[in-house]
Amino acid sequence: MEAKTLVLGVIGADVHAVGNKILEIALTEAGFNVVNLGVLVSQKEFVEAALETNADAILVSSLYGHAEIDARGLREALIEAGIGDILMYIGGYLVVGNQDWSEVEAKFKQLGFDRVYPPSTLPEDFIPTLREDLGM
Amino acid sequence: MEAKTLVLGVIGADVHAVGNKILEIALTEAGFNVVNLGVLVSQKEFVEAALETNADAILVSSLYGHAEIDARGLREALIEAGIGDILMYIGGYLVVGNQDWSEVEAKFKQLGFDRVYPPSTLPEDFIPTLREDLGM
Amino acid sequence: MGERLMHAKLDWDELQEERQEVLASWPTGQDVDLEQAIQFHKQLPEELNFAKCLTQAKAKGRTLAQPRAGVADLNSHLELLLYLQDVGEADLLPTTIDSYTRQNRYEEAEKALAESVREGRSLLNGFPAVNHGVASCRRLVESLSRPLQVRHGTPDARLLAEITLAAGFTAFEGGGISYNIPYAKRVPLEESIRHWQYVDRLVGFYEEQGIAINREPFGPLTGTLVAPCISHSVAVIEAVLAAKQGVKSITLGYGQCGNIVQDVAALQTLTMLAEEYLRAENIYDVEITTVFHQWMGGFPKDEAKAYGVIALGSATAALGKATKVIVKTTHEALGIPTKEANAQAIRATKQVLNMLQDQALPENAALADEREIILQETRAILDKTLELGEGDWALGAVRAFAAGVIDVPFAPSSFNLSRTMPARDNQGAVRFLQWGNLPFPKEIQDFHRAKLAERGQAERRPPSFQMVIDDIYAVGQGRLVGRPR
Amino acid sequence: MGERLMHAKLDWDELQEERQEVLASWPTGQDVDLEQAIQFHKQLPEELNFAKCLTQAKAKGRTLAQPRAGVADLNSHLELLLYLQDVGEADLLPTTIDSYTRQNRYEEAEKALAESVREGRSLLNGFPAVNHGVASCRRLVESLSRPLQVRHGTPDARLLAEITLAAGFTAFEGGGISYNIPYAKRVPLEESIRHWQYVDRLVGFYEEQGIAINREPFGPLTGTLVAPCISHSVAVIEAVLAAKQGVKSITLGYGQCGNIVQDVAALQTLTMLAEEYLRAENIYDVEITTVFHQWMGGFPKDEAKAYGVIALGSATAALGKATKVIVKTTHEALGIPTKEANAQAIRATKQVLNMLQDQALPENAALADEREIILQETRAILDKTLELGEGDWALGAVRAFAAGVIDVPFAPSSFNLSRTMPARDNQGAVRFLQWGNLPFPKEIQDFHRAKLAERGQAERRPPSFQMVIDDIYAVGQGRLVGRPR
Ligand code: B12
Ligand code: B12
Repeated sequence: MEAKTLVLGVIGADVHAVGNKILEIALTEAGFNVVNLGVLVSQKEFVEAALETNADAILVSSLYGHAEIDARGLREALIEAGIGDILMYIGGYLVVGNQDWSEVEAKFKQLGFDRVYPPSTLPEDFIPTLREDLGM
Repeated sequence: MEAKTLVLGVIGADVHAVGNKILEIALTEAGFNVVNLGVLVSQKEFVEAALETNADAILVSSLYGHAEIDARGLREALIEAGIGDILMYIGGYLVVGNQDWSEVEAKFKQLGFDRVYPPSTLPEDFIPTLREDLGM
Repeated sequence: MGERLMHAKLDWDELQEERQEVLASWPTGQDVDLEQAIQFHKQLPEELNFAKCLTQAKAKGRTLAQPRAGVADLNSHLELLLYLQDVGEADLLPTTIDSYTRQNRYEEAEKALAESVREGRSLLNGFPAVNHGVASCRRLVESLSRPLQVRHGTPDARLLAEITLAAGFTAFEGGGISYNIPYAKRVPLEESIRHWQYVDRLVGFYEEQGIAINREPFGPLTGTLVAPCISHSVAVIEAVLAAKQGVKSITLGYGQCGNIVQDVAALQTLTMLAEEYLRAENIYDVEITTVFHQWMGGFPKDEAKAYGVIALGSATAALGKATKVIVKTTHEALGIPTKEANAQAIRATKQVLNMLQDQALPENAALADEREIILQETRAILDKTLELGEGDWALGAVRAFAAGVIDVPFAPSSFNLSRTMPARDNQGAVRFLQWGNLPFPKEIQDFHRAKLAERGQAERRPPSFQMVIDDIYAVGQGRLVGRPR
Repeated sequence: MGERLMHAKLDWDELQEERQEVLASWPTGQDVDLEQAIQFHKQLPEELNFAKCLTQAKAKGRTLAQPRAGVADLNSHLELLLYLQDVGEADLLPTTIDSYTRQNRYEEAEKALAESVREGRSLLNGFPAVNHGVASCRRLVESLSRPLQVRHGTPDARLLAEITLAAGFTAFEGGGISYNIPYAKRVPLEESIRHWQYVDRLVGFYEEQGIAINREPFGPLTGTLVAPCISHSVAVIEAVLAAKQGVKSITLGYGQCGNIVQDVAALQTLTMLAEEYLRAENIYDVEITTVFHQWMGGFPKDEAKAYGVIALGSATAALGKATKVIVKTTHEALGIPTKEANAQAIRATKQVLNMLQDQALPENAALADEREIILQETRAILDKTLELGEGDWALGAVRAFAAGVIDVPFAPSSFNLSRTMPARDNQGAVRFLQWGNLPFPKEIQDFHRAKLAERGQAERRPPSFQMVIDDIYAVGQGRLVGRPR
């Protein structure tokens, strides 16, 4: 079976680099083909990278609290680019402060994310689900 | 003016001695004639000491949580001894755990104490009131 | 009893008469069956044996965390301990005994227990183990996966020991001095020491049957500015007394004073001194471990500040490589803690212990000096004690207290001379403002005088009793040294 | 700009054109009036001057506590700071700037600010000071009774500095390296260093007018296993760069690594190295103070355990006699803290600082060895940097990063070579598994190899990248060294 391609990156003005590096390592070890855009990634960069690499999924990180602003419109931009049904996850500290998780999750599902992960999610916590969602 | 006499002691099976020693010092410095019974004082000892020394007030300490059992009936014993209207204070950690203070206060007023003081009461917090209550 | 107190192993057969009396003093005593108890202990897994857990921790250089906890009713008490084990991550478990039981007032405990059950809240400040009896206590041992210790403050703990050890408890706190002087007013030391020889002999009997039982003299005494030499003297005497009766696993305690160098020096010298004096008695087969008590004096009311005190104690315990640490809670200045507060304090403690698990306070000159002071002071006290006892530690202890050669500050006991007055020096170490009759050589006296003069100078006031009062309130008010405001 | 970067004092008159451009880059820039700002600063009482408070603390040997805090809206921000001052007992106050402002994205900040006010909750992770402007920022200074510092992470902070200093802030965090390498991806160092020369020159101008302003390079960098030699090298270079522009009060920072001896050695060598390299530049009139950052990596989620981490950092800061400590909170692993959590963490911190106020880690051999290692490593890096710069610190810094002579682990910047790999040794000190191009002499290389081999042996696995990953998660999982389970 061919390796699935993932686009990985930290969205917006966010520079938290450590989790991103660890995710790259863990996902590569898990057999994915990882296109890591690093930190400070704009919506445009996510869309272009997904198009160019014919990616199977986009994994968005946001640690610094601005995700609800930064991620607005990303699904729409993907639709516009013709890859509107690509699998899309988001994880990290998605809002400012410690808010009720079910509300946060609902907010980001609303924004078009297929799965939403809370802080401190370990690679082993979501990789099995990712495989499943990608039909692996 | 003649010095007022206070009977001081830690009631019941309670051995907390430090606050008792500090109270003795502070009250003596404040000009009272202090009869300190120390720790592990029974109701009987309180009544006898008050009678013998013709005391103006009884100051009961209880730190270890059993005051509601230990102090039951003390007012009645004083009445029986003919000094039922002696001024009587209690202070310390009066119940087990950290319970609502207004309930604790009510409980001990009910038991016949004129004033009830919460944990960490400093000498300067109650000595002025004590003077007032003794008409000094 | 009746015979004169002396430092000699009690004869087990001769003790049987006294044992029958003790067991008859409250109905639950009848259920003590030593043979059956030994059988029960024998089938307990190693992880449930307190002494063995301490041996392991000592070998690995780890510090274990143990809370205090006890409520009146059996089910509530079990629930509490399960919570501290599972949510609190405690390494070792306690059963704290209520204050009526500590004074052998089982009738009062019985009434308060009944009332507690009726009202659905604990009116007792601990678990009345004697009233509950062997079978109920054993339910605790069988339901928990950490070893259990009895923690109390009982001058005459003979019946309590009989019942809890028969139930399967594998550790028992206290001693003839440390559970008398801070915990009683009119109990003669002759009496309490003799009663604790009984307890130690009972433990010795279990040891003879191959059952390891840990014994722990109560280190912190009054918990209030107790200088290391005082608590070390009591600890060493109780260790020697216990070992004589056949005790093999002894944990010596010390309550945090607050100056890290003094505290670490105290932990280090505690083992050194105990081994030294045991060797002098030709005792070589006793394992000494240590317990560090997080700050035992008045606490800040603010829970956040209390966390600071707790964590600092944990750090000191780890840097001093104590075998275990007794955990306070953020409710210390509020009342007996809820189980949640208790569990939180254990977790905060464990985070610090774990982070410092591979670190110790590096050897240094200040530490060596402090050790030397403690060694000299303690040896002066102990040697004078043995001299007073004409070679007999039990008699020596009684006479030393009478003479003020050992003198515990702020103790309620009338058998304590109460002539010493401790105060902090300018670095927060506990020194003596007045040493009363402590048999200190001149250099040591000069040392204390100089240390307090130094503080006096820094504070522009002569060393005086006001410093002591300020020091007593200081930690509760957010600092260590009670400086003038 | 346009001219080549160099380590020389910017000419104030020549700078005016650039200043006008900067001030014109966002409408609020127009309100900066230096003359009026100087007047305002002149009438501020001493207790509101950050630099003076630090000088005093250093003289007394005290450690001050400072939180992080910032929300979008002015009134909420003021309320937050008042709370931290009054309920939190903070000695020094911050204003943490939001991440859009940090990237000069004032439009986005404006929108999020408006939305925050509408929704009644902060959608920004900090206070957008540029958007608020001089008058609003001044309201903070006028309403508080502790000095205020701007804390951010901005590669180009020229406008932010103009506005906040004009408003009466007396301290400004950041630097051309420390606010670029961990905080940006594609900003060339030439650019950020030049922009920070501007900020430092502006501070120098205030100093020329008799206004003391404190500057603080950001010590912890990526906050993740940053060995002292790396952060010290950056700190010293930024100190030298700042001093050249006329800065007189510099606070150098270091983020807790977790091994107490290494941490205290790091604090001690930080001042030694800065003074050494300033002297070499013939600069003698700069006051160096230090700031210790409580653990900057991933935190435990459990608040009780987080208290343990916070208190251990406080204890280390006090034992190392840092001039101030930056306080984390028990919400660190949950999100931006509530004001209550923030205040609690400051109070826990202060309890520890106060209790250790008269104590320091005693001098000892392990500490001296650790100092020696840090001194040798840092000097190797700094001397090579100056060599690469042909005597010019600014150029040297740019070239050193390009060559990997300075190399910050886990940095997002593409101008960082990223060839080093740190890992803890068997006592938890941060060492190098791979030192990339760090110009370490052979003995130092052998030292790191030996230290990691020792850990490998203890863990029965060869030193490898898995150790690094384990170490990154370790504190969050309740320990310091990421041992295999
Ligand atoms: C280290 C750190 C920093 C470093 C980062 C250095 C660098 N360039 O990488 C520095 C000091 C520079 C920094 C700066 C800031 N930080 Co910061 N930082 C942290 C800290 C302590 C650890 C982060 C980390 O490295 N963790 C270790 C890695 C391995 O874990 P991780 O990042 O969480 O990633 C894992 C998971 O989340 C998950 N994951 C991540 N992404 C995704 C995506 C998907 C799809 C999935 C399934 C999973 C997943 O997998 C990763 C691997 O296990 C956290 C708090 C904490 N966690 O304890 C705060 C934290 C993230 N920072 C925070 C903030 C606010 C900031 C600042 C704005 C400063 C401020 N106001 O305090 C700036 C932001 C600058 C910017 N523009 O981005 C906040 C965010 C708050 C919020 N959202 O409410 C936090 C939570 C701290 C706090 N409680 O205030 N920070
Ligand atoms: C030191 C101490 C001990 C020492 C006492 C040594 C001794 N013999 O004196 C030791 C270690 C032996 C000890 C034992 C026990 N203790 Co204790 N102890 C403390 C501690 C830490 C400090 C007490 C102290 O000395 N404070 C300093 C003095 C100056 O203050 P104070 O005693 O509060 O007295 C002042 C005021 O309260 C006030 N005051 C006192 N009486 C009165 C009376 C009046 C009329 C007024 C107006 C004011 C007033 O003025 C005093 C001077 O300022 C407190 C907790 C704390 N406060 O931090 C627990 C505490 C009092 N102990 C407690 C308990 C339960 C016990 C034990 C039962 C053991 C256990 N289960 O943990 C045993 C009891 C033994 C017995 N039979 O009494 C509990 C009581 C809990 C409750 N009521 O809910 C406390 C609160 C700890 C806790 N949170 O669990 N303890």
